[in-house]
Formats: sequence, C-alpha cells, structure tokens
Amino acid sequence: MAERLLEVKDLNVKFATEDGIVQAVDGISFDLERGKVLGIVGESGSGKSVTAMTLMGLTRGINARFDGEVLYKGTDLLQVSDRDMQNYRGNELGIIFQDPMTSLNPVYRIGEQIAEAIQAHENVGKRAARARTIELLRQVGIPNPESRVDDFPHQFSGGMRQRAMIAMALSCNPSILIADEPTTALDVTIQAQIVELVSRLKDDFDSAVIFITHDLGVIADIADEIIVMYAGRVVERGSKRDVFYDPQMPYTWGLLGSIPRLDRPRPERLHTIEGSPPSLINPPEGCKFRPRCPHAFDRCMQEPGLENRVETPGHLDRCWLDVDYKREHRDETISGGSTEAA
Amino acid sequence: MLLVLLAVSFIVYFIFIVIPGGDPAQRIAGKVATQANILAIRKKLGLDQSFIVQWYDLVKALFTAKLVSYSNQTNVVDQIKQGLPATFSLAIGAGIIWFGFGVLVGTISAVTAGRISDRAITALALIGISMPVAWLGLILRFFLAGDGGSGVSWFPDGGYVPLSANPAQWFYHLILPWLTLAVLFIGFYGRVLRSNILDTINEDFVRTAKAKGLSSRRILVKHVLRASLIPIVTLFGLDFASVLGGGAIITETVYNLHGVGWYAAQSIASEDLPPLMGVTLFGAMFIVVFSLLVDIAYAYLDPRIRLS
Amino acid sequence: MRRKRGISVAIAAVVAAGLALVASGCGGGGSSGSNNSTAAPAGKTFPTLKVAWGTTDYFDPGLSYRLESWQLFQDVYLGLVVKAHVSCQTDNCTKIEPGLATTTGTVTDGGKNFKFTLRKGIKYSNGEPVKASDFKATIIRDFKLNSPGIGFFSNIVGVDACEANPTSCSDISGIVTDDKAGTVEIKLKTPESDFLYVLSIPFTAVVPASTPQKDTENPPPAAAGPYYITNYNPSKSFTVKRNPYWKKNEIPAVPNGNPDTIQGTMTDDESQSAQLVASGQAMYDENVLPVDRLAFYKKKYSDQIKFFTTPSTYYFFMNQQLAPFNNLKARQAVNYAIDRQQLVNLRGGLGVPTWNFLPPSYPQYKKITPTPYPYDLQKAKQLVQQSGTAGQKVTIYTISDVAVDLSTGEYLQSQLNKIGWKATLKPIAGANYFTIVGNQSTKAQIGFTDWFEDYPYPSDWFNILLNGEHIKPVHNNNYGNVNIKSLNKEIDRLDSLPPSEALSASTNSAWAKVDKAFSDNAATVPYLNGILTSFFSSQMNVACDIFTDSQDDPAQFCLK
Amino acid sequence: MATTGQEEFTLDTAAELAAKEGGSQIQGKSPWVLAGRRMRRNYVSLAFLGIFLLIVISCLLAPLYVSQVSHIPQNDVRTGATVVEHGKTVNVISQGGTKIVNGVPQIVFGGVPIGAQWGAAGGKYVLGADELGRDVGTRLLYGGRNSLFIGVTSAAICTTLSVVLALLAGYFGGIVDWIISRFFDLVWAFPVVLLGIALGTALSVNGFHHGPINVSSGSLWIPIGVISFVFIPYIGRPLRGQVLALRNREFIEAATAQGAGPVRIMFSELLPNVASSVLVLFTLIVANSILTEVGLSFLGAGVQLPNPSWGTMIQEGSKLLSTAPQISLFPGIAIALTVLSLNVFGDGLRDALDPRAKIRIEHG
Repeated sequence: MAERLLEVKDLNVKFATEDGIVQAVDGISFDLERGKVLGIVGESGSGKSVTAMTLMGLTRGINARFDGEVLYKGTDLLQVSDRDMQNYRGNELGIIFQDPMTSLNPVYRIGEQIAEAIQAHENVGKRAARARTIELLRQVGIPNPESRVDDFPHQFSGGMRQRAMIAMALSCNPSILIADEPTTALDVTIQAQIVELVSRLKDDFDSAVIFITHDLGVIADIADEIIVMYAGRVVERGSKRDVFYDPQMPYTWGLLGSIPRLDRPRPERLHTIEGSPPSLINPPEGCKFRPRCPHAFDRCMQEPGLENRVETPGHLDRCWLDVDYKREHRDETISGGSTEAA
Repeated sequence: MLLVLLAVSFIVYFIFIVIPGGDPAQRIAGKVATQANILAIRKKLGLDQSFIVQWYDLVKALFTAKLVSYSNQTNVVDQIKQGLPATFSLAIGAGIIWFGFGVLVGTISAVTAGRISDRAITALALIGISMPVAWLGLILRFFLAGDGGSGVSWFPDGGYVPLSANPAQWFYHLILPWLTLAVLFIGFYGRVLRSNILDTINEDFVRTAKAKGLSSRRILVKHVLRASLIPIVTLFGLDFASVLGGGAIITETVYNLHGVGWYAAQSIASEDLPPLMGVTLFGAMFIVVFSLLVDIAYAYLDPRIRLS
Repeated sequence: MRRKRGISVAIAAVVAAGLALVASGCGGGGSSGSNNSTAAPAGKTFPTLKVAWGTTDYFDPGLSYRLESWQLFQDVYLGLVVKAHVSCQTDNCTKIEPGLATTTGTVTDGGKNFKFTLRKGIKYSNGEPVKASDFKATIIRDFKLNSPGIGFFSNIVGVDACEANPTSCSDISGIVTDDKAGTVEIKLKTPESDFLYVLSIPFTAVVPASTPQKDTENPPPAAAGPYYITNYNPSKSFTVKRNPYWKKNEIPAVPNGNPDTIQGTMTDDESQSAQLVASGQAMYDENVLPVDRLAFYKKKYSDQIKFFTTPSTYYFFMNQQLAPFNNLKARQAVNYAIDRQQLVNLRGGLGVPTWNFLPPSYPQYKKITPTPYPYDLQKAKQLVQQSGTAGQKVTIYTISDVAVDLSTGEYLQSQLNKIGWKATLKPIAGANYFTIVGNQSTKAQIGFTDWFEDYPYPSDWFNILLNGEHIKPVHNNNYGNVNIKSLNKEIDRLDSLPPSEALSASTNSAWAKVDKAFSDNAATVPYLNGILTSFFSSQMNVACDIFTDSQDDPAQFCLK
Repeated sequence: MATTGQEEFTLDTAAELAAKEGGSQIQGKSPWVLAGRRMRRNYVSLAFLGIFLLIVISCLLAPLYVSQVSHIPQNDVRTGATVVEHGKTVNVISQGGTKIVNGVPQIVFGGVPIGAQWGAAGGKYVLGADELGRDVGTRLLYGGRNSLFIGVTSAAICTTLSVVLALLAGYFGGIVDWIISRFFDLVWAFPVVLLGIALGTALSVNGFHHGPINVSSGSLWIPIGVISFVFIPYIGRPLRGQVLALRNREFIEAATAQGAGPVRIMFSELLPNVASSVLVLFTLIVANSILTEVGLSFLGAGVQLPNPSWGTMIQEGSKLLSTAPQISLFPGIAIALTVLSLNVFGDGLRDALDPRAKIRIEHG
C-alpha cells in the first residue's frame, strides 16, 4: 500500500471580517497517498482555494481561526510554528497558482526566482542552484532553458510562465504538489499540455497531487479521487469513476453539465447553475444548495450529512433525494435538453 | 525639456509683468531721479521694447549668465551659485533623513499593521503632515535655539556655516532645518509606503514567494519593499528636485539660510523679476532633470518598462 | 536718508540699521549716552574685529544710501571735509572738520564760493595719490551712476546739463580743480547754509578718477581713509583692512583705528545677529536687538548693551492735495487720534514720543509747548464731524515686510476707523514702498514714513521733506504734498544763508518757528524719535564706543 | 480549536480572501452604500469629521463669541486698554518707553501683550492679546473663517477645473489630451511654493484688473485663485488616467452608440465613475490648501492685514514668540487640528471609497 502523505480531518477555517464571521471551509476531510491525484472541484467561493492555502499555511493571520487536523506524515501542520512552516512550504508541499501572469515577480528574472526557492531550503551555491534551475526548466519543457533562464516573466508566454511556476513548485522535490486552478488563465490547448505535464511530473518526482479546478473536464483524465465542494463543504466525494458516471448530488450534475463534451450529442446550450453561491456569513438553512436546487423538497430544510448512500463504498454525498430518483433525473441537467437523443 | 523651461520662463515673466507699480526703471533710478532718467534707464534695459523682445532678452541674458537684478544690479547666476551650498546642504541632508526615516517608518508601520506600533506611527505621521512648516520651524527654532526665548539653546539660532569652513558647525546649524523640512515628508512617505506595502503584500507574487518557503524578512526586503518603493522613488525624485531647486523657501527663510530659496524670498519681497526668473527656471530645471532621472531609475527598478 | 528697509520677510522685524547719531552736544541736546565727561580710554590695536552687520544696498560710496554702508564708510571714504569723529568724545558731533582738505574751506562771494586745498602726500589704498581733479571726477561719476546723491548737487553752477541727462554728464563748470596747487573751488548758484554738510556725506567722498563709472563692489573703489574694503559679498559678508598707504595721524579728525581687520557677517535676522554676539562669534551687533527679547538681553547682558537716541523722526504723511486731508480739521483729527505712547510700545519701548518734526538732538529744536495734540479720541471725532469728511474712504500705506511698520499701519487704520472714516490698509514691500508712495499717480492719501538725517542740519528735513517747491511727479519726498507758500519762502531764506550765519541763535530760533508752524498746520503726524541699540560681546570694552554723527565708529572699538 | 500564531503580514490577505470567498452578496450593493456602511463603522474617522465640523461651526459662530463672550471685535485695536483680572487692573499692552535722563536714555521695555486669561478677565482675552491689543481668541475664530473659506473654496475650484480638464483630455484624447497634459506638466514643473508666492505677491501689490475681472489687492480671492491654480495637476493627472482607462470601456461605447453627445458622456457617464476618487482627492486638497495658505500668508503673499487668517496670525506672532507665544501658538494648533481631522477623515473616506487615490503634497 502506498504511503499516506496527508490526512485532513474535519478541517474548519473561519475568517473574521468587517461583515461578520466567514465560514470558508466547513468540516472537510480527506486522505492523500503518494502517487495519487486528488481533484477538488467547485465554483469560485466554494472554499477549495482556501483549503489549498490552508494546507500551505498561507491563510494564517490574526483574523483566521482553524479547527481540525492537517496531518502531514503524522505532523499536524496547523500546530506547526510559523518559522517551522517555512520548511514545509516549497520543500514538502509545493503549489502552483491560478494566474501565472501575476504569480511571478515581474522585476526578477525567472531563473533568480526559481533558484531562490532552491536556496531557501538547500544549502547550495549560486552556481549549483542555477544549474538545477536550468535542469528544472528543461524538465517542464521550456525550450532553450540556458538562455531563457535569464528572461523576465513578461518575456514568457502564459503557458511558459505556468511551466516555470511548476518548475518552481517542484524545485525542492516536494511530496505534495498542489495545483490551484493552474489552467484557468490559459488557452485550451495549453491547458491540456499543463495537465499532462503535471501528471507526468508527479510520476517523475514521485509525489502526490491535489488538483483544484472549477472545471471537472480538466481532471477527467488524471484524477484518482474527486471531492466536490459547495459553500465550504464537501457535497460529494468519490473515485473519478463514481463522480463522473454515478454523480449523486444535483450540484455535481450542474458541474458536469457545464463541460462541453465531444462524446455526447451537442446540447442546445451548456447547462448553467442558476443563481449564485450563498453567503458564507449567513448561509441558508438546511442544505446549502437548496435555494438553487431544482429538485429541492421539504426535507432539504435539514442539512443532510455526508454519507455513503449508494452501493459503491467510499462514494459519499450530501443529498436527501432518493437514489433512483437521482439516476432518473440527472441526465436532464448533465446533457441539457437533448437527453432524448441519447 | 528645453521647451518646458522656456514656457516656465514665459509664465514667470507674464506673472511679473502684470504687476502695476512695479516699474523696474523707476526703482533703479532711485530717489532723486527725473522722468528723463527713468526713460533713459528704461531704454538701456530694453524695457521700452515689446513684451516678447523683453522676454527673449531676459532669457538670453540668463542663459549667458549675464542677467542682473533690477534692485541691486547683482548677477543673478552668481547669486544663485552662492546660494547653492546652503540649499544643497539643506536638501541633501533633509533628503537623506526623510527618505531613510520615511522608509523605516512606513515599513515598520506596514509590517505591524493594526498593532499599537502601527497606530502610533500612523498617528504621528498624520500629525506630522498636518503641521504648517512655517509654524513648525518657528516653534522649533524658538523652543530649541536662541537663549532669548525659551531659555533653551541647544541649537544655533538660524544661519548657515559653510561645510568647508567648519564641518561641525555646518552640521550643528543644519540639524533643525533638516528636521523641520523632513518631518512632513517622513509622515507623507511613511504613509504612502505603508499603503503600498499593504497593497503589494496582497500581490500574487508575494503569495508565491511565501509558498516557496522564504523567510518573512526575505519576502519583505526582496519582494515587497522593492515593488513598494518604486512609486516612492518617483515622489522622492520630484520632491528632492524641488528642494534642491530652491523650493524650501519657508525653511530657508525661517532659519535664515542664505540659499536659493532664501534668495527667491528676498527677490519676491522686492518684486525683483530677474532673480525670480532665474530661481524659478533653476528650480524647474531640477524638476525636469529629475523627472528624467526618475524615468531612468524607474526603468532600472521595473524591467517591464526597460524592455518595452 | 531713510533707515534701511529689510526685505527678509519672515524673521527680520525692525531692520533698522541703527543710525547711531549721538544726541548733539551743540547748544541744545546735552551729551549723548556714551559722551561721558571722561574721555573714552584710548584703545590698543588688535588683529581682528568680527561684527554682525545688517545688509545694505551697495558698497559703492557713489550709490549707497543706507546707514549700514555709511557707518563703515566713515572710516573708509573721506571727503574734503568730514563729520566729527574723534572730537565727538569731548566736543559736539554736529561739527564739520577738515578731511582731505587742510581746512574747512574758504567761503567767499557771500557764501557762493568754496575753496579748499588738499593735504599733500595722501594716497589711496591702491597707491595712487589723491588729486584735486579726483573730486570733480567723483561728482561726475555720481551723475554717471545716476547716484541717489545727485540731488544734493543741484545748486552747483553748471550742473544743469548733467541733471538733464545724468549718464552722459561730462563736465561741471562750477567745479574748478588744480592738481598742481591741489586746490578745489566750488561755485554755487545761490548761497547754501548746509553746503559744508553736503561735502561731508559719502556721495562727495573722493574716489580715484580711474574708478570705473559703474557700480563697483567687489572690491569697492579704492579708499583714501585709514581703512579700505577688500572684499564684499552682497548680503553675506565683507572684509575691511587697514589702508597700507595711510599715514598715521595725518588727518587729526580721523582716528587711525584699533582693529587691523574688520570681518563682517551680514544678516537681517536680528535674533541670529544677536546670538552671534551673545555666543562670542561676533564682537558687535550692528542690527537692532529683536523687540521681544529686549528685556531678556538687557537683563542678561546689561553691561554690554547701549541704547541711543537717533536724529530721526517717524511720522505719518497726509496728502494735502487729496480729500479728506486737504482739510485742516481732518489733519488735526489724525494728530489727536494717535496715542504716541502706544506707537512707542509697538517698538518695545525703543522710542521717545514727539510732536515736533525736527528731532530733539538739533540745536534748532525747541519743544512745542504745551503739547499741541494730546491723545483725545473724542476731540478727533468732533474734528472729523466738523470737517464734514466723516464716512469718507481713506487708504493707508505702510511697509508690508517689517512687522513693526505693518502693526503701525494697522494701528492707524483702527484709529481712523474709530474717528469716523472708512480706512483700509495697503501694505507694500519695503523695497518699493517709497518709490510707490513717492509717485503722484499712486495718490497715496496717508501713510507711514520716517526720516534719518543725512547730515545734522534742519534743511535736510524741512527743505527736502516739506518744501512745496520740491514736489515732484515721481520720486517725491514730500509725500504729503505739503505746500505752504510762506513757509516755503522761509525755508528757502534760511537755506541760502551764508554758512557763517547757519548756526547763529537767530537762525536757530527761526528754524524752530518753522517747526512750530508745520505743527500748527498739522502738516504731518510726527510721533516718535527712534532709539537704537549697540550690543557688544563680553570681550569688548564698551567704554571705547564713540558715537559719531552717524553711528558707532567701528574703528574706535577696543578690547577689554 | 487550533488557533495558529500570527504571521507578520497576512492580515489583509486573509481579509481579502474572506471578502472574496464570502463577498458575493455584498457585491450586489452600490459602492456608495457600501462606502457609507464602512464609513459608519470607522469611528475614528467619524470622530475626526466631528472635530472638523466643530471647528467649522465654532468659526461660523465667531460673531456670537464677540457679542456674548469677548466683546472685542476682531480688528479692534486696544493698545491702551486695561482689563480687570481677579479684581486687579492690568494693562493689555505693557507700557514702556524712554526717558532721557542727563542725556542718557533710560529704557523701560513695553509692548508686551497679556497672555491667555482663560476665565480670569470675564471672557475678555481668553487666549490673550496680540501686539495691538486685539483679542487673540476672536481673531482665531475669524481667522479660521478666512482660512477655511480659502481652503474649501480653492479646493472646490481646483477640483472643478481639474475634473473638467481631465474629462476633456481623457474623452477627446489626441491633441486636446496633449495640450492639457503639457499644461499639467508645466504647472507640475514649478515648485509649488515658489509659484504660489510669486503669483500671490504679484497680485497682492495692486490686485488683478483685466477685462471684467476686478479683484482688489486685499481680496481673499487672490490666495484662492493662486492655490486653486497650482494644485490643478495634483488632481488632474490622476483623474485623467482614470478617465482614459474608462474611455475604452464598453459602457462608453454603448452610450456613444446610442447617440449620446460628448458633454453627456463626460458628465453623465464618465463623471459618476470617477466621483469617488474626486471626493477623496477633494478632502485631501482642502487640507493641503489650508497648509498652503499658511505658507503664502507667512511670506506676505496671502491674506492681507488687518484681516486675520491662521497664516497671517502665525506670521504676526512670530516676532513676539518669546513674550507672547499665544499669538502664533494657537493658530498653529488650530491649523494642525483642522488639517489632521481632514486627513484622518480623508483617509477613512479613501479606505471606504477608493483605496488607490493618493495625492502628492509639497511644501517648503
């Protein structure tokens, strides 16, 4: 059995803001093993980025409060001091951010920025760091890395910048790579390359990946397990197969429906989920998705637990609807108005 | 750039030509002059020429260092040159103080944002930028210098001692003027830097730096400060240029430092056009030159501009 | 001469250069503050005298018309005759004594011809000998420079062409010189009682004929006196050194001087100037002490400060050609409305209230009794009512950049408003003030002015300031356009007496009557005679301080 | 519950993240409503607004102060007056002078005004007298009226002119923009104090009389005109940038497509979008203008006597700092307090409305 790298238990993240307490993450739990890819999916505002940042210790601050445990190789990262946390960042956990344009410091050369990460954790000289940087750039597929290493970020294209970001994240061989919507700002063709790159490097570097996205399609190929988040909560969780082929949560259906797919007849229009995500300060009572759910009924006024409701073990969801009812109706959402053509 | 200077000179000329009762010929002619004297002088100085010709003559005289004042016939360029040591001493010293302390104060304030030190600094900075310089200068001079007033005479009561004559006295005489001039700028720069830093901290690249596992100090110095200082450098260029060019009129007047600003105040009081023309152009020249330097520094600090 | 107007905008308060004329001993005034019965100790020479000095206009004797310069010039530039110097210690200070000439001249032709013979062997600081023709060249140079002093020469025969076109002046027929004999002869159009005094002012001090005919300042023209100015940095500093060609005791009236070098730091900032002396960085403060620190300094440095009254009068002019001041009652009302004591207070107490136009130091002075216009606001109000000018608008002119003058203007404004006019204040920068109010087109109604003597004779007052015949369209000194025919005539008569009768008892009392007549006419509002200060550092022997006609004499300062 | 320690500068990161994550409902409200809500919670800012209003109201009530408390009008010279202080009669101005005794002047120093009486003299000279026996308290209030009037009016004129120029430059672009930008550069290239004082002195000699405009030399409109002129680029430049950026946004294109004219687009479409910045900049310029007035008056180029303003009072009092510090001290404190309250309030307003608005200040 593969090594269990990360164990998140009932993680809660709250922020005190001028408008009130924001419950950004509410009781999320998952495990991650070496060599696996965990996909976290949800709209913006669903708490997935906060989860990722919390793992990295980037949400620490005087107005943030955390509950639960984040056990990395048995150590609770929430209890680690700020100073010690520096050693985990970059070294044990690497992260790639959404927008490669702004995530790189515009005034330093690409090479400097990567070498800086290496030197922060390893006692190597400048020359060695630079050599390593060039090697990393080559590994992430930057052509001509010897000369491009001295370029500034604005001289790189978007895709290349993201590759540089990946190189930076992997520079110290982290066990876990967190990719926080790494492809959102990129062209579709580049997206695929980046996803493929992450998947390949995961094997090369023998690490685990948490891949965060709002687009289920992106991780369709690489994810081993998928968590669907809504309003700070996990609303469905299961293997890729479970989520794609037997989605239990109407919200998941919505997400699936918004993927343009070539393997199905083209719907008249892609599905959109009506309304907008709820306030995290005063969330609606009961099921958080209830106000936007076309299938909501009385019972939804009570919040359902995250339970295993189908025959597949490990496939959990938060929906009161009858399993058969769901299987009957979900295609209306997933495939739009053209179900009958299937 | 030359165009700006010419335009500036034209405006100064225009301002002073609209003064009625300030006929320079009459002033030169002195107490017992006759109407004929005045006409003769007017002709000699070319004051009977058309507006544009007079202006041209004035500018030409200035650039060939031949311009003399109306009131006492001293060479304007010489007088400005004589004011340089005092003005430069004031500007450079004060500049170092205000930039250094401004950065220090702004950084401390931003790093401890929300805590007592930040609040104290913010309050002090606000008070600093709320005090009129003339008043602050007078009060400091009164309370800390000159034994006729408060009884405390820690500092000399105004005046300037050349650096070459006595470095210790030079420094001693300049402490109060430096502080007076620097207080407002420290407050202002501190506040601007604080808000820049707080803006920069939210930049994605700072999050990246943090995610790399860099230490807080390194992130602050290498990533946050550098980006935050760029607008400060622009400001500093302009302010410093303005003070170098004689813009610290009030400070120089309050402390009786015979610099370029003091010379300007004197000339303004006697409505003496040529020196004022000279000083204003001199000041404008510094601002124009420093704007250029700022652009260059900007390009150095921000490669996006350098390469585009 | 007017006291200098400081243009230092913020700090300079009373930027008076302290015309330190001693209260004259001649006839009336008694002795001066320093004029003790015992002679001042003869000082010993010492290397350097460091002084804090007020700024001035020029350091060229042909151009400067300010006390700061004249005080130094008394030991630098000498005329054919000089004002009393050394003799001030024991004798009277209004006396004219031989300078470069051997005597005070021979006057013939009923006072129209003055003849002088130069002393032999006198040399300028540049080594050139002093020649008789230099005198004429000096006067011509004054015209070429458009000197403010050329007005004093209008009575000389043959100056008309030069007066008409000063800058192309080439010859004055009324001045005849003979270099061989060393004689200078000056012919006047009419007798002039004060002409010897005119020959003692710096405009007539002889400079080499080779001096450039333009403002010469760094260094200033060569000097015939015991000292010469080696360096002048306008508004900043000057250096004065002994004239290497000066022969000791050559001219009895002019002292050889104690300091070898005088180094001056120039500033208009009174408190800075005073602190330089208090801290020992300078040995003498030429500026007046700052008003609000007077008491403090007086207490702390009581032995080092001297106060002296100056031959000066501060007064308000009233334009007699404009309403409401063309009305006698209106002018009298202003005189009653001014509490002179309060104007003295504004100067920190440095002044003596006066109702006479002529200062008390003059032998011709006679205090007008009973006090003609005691402070009486009710009476002033009544007079305004009676004059029928109540409610009229009055614009007051004053100097904007000297705090005391500005306050004085504000005081006048408030008083005029109280007695029934609508007064507004018009402050003007000191540098231009007298040009502007002296221009008839300005139509200045009423305003501040003051006068310090050029030389100690009443014609310097009444003839220049109040004689209606000298009213001019521009550069007018008679700001009030006072023009009383009978008094004009009397001034002219007294002014053209031969010098021998100038100081007779009858002449003196005639001048006093003129003074009284102007008071009766309420021609002006004289309100105080100025008092100035001399502040010495602790290393100086204050007893050496001699007040000459115009000021302390730095050449006679000595160490303890 | 695990509460981690604080790391140095994550406060705002967290707050922003939180606002982003939870902010979808808030975003639905108008920015003005939002700002109002933020303002209401900023007690410090509101307190200082209160101080500012208190100062303004006090100054407006100056006539009441004269009629009810001091009984000494603002320009009333009372050099020879006396007041009864704790039952003792005291000269308002100490009486000095000189007597010539045996030819030697004996000096009694005088001319020192009484200091602050607080309540002792029954409402008279509460803050002491100046060198002419005028009531410093009364003049402080009347001076405040002038200083505040100059500050607010010149800021208003300056802001209006700058907004119009910025809108013209930003909307028309091209040659119009070039000319206006060069104009900004030109005014910017002058040292402000120098330009202001040069203008002020030139104008205060004989006023300004050209064409229909007739301003007398003592008029408040001279400092107002000068100050509003020199600060034009300080507002104009940043606004022009904003307008330029807005110019290319869809809603302007939409308005143009609907046939809206330039004036309409500038004032109905563009202006509301920069209004929040304008408001913030305005507050800060008022503070700056009040300070500039002090500089001008201090050098004799501002408010003309005997009209008081805080600047002229400081200047007048500077000669008597050692004997009567009250003359300069109180107006200085009044200015500092006024400017401080405006700055704090302006800061709060900026935080609420437009966190990016910044202004360059200059002094000397």
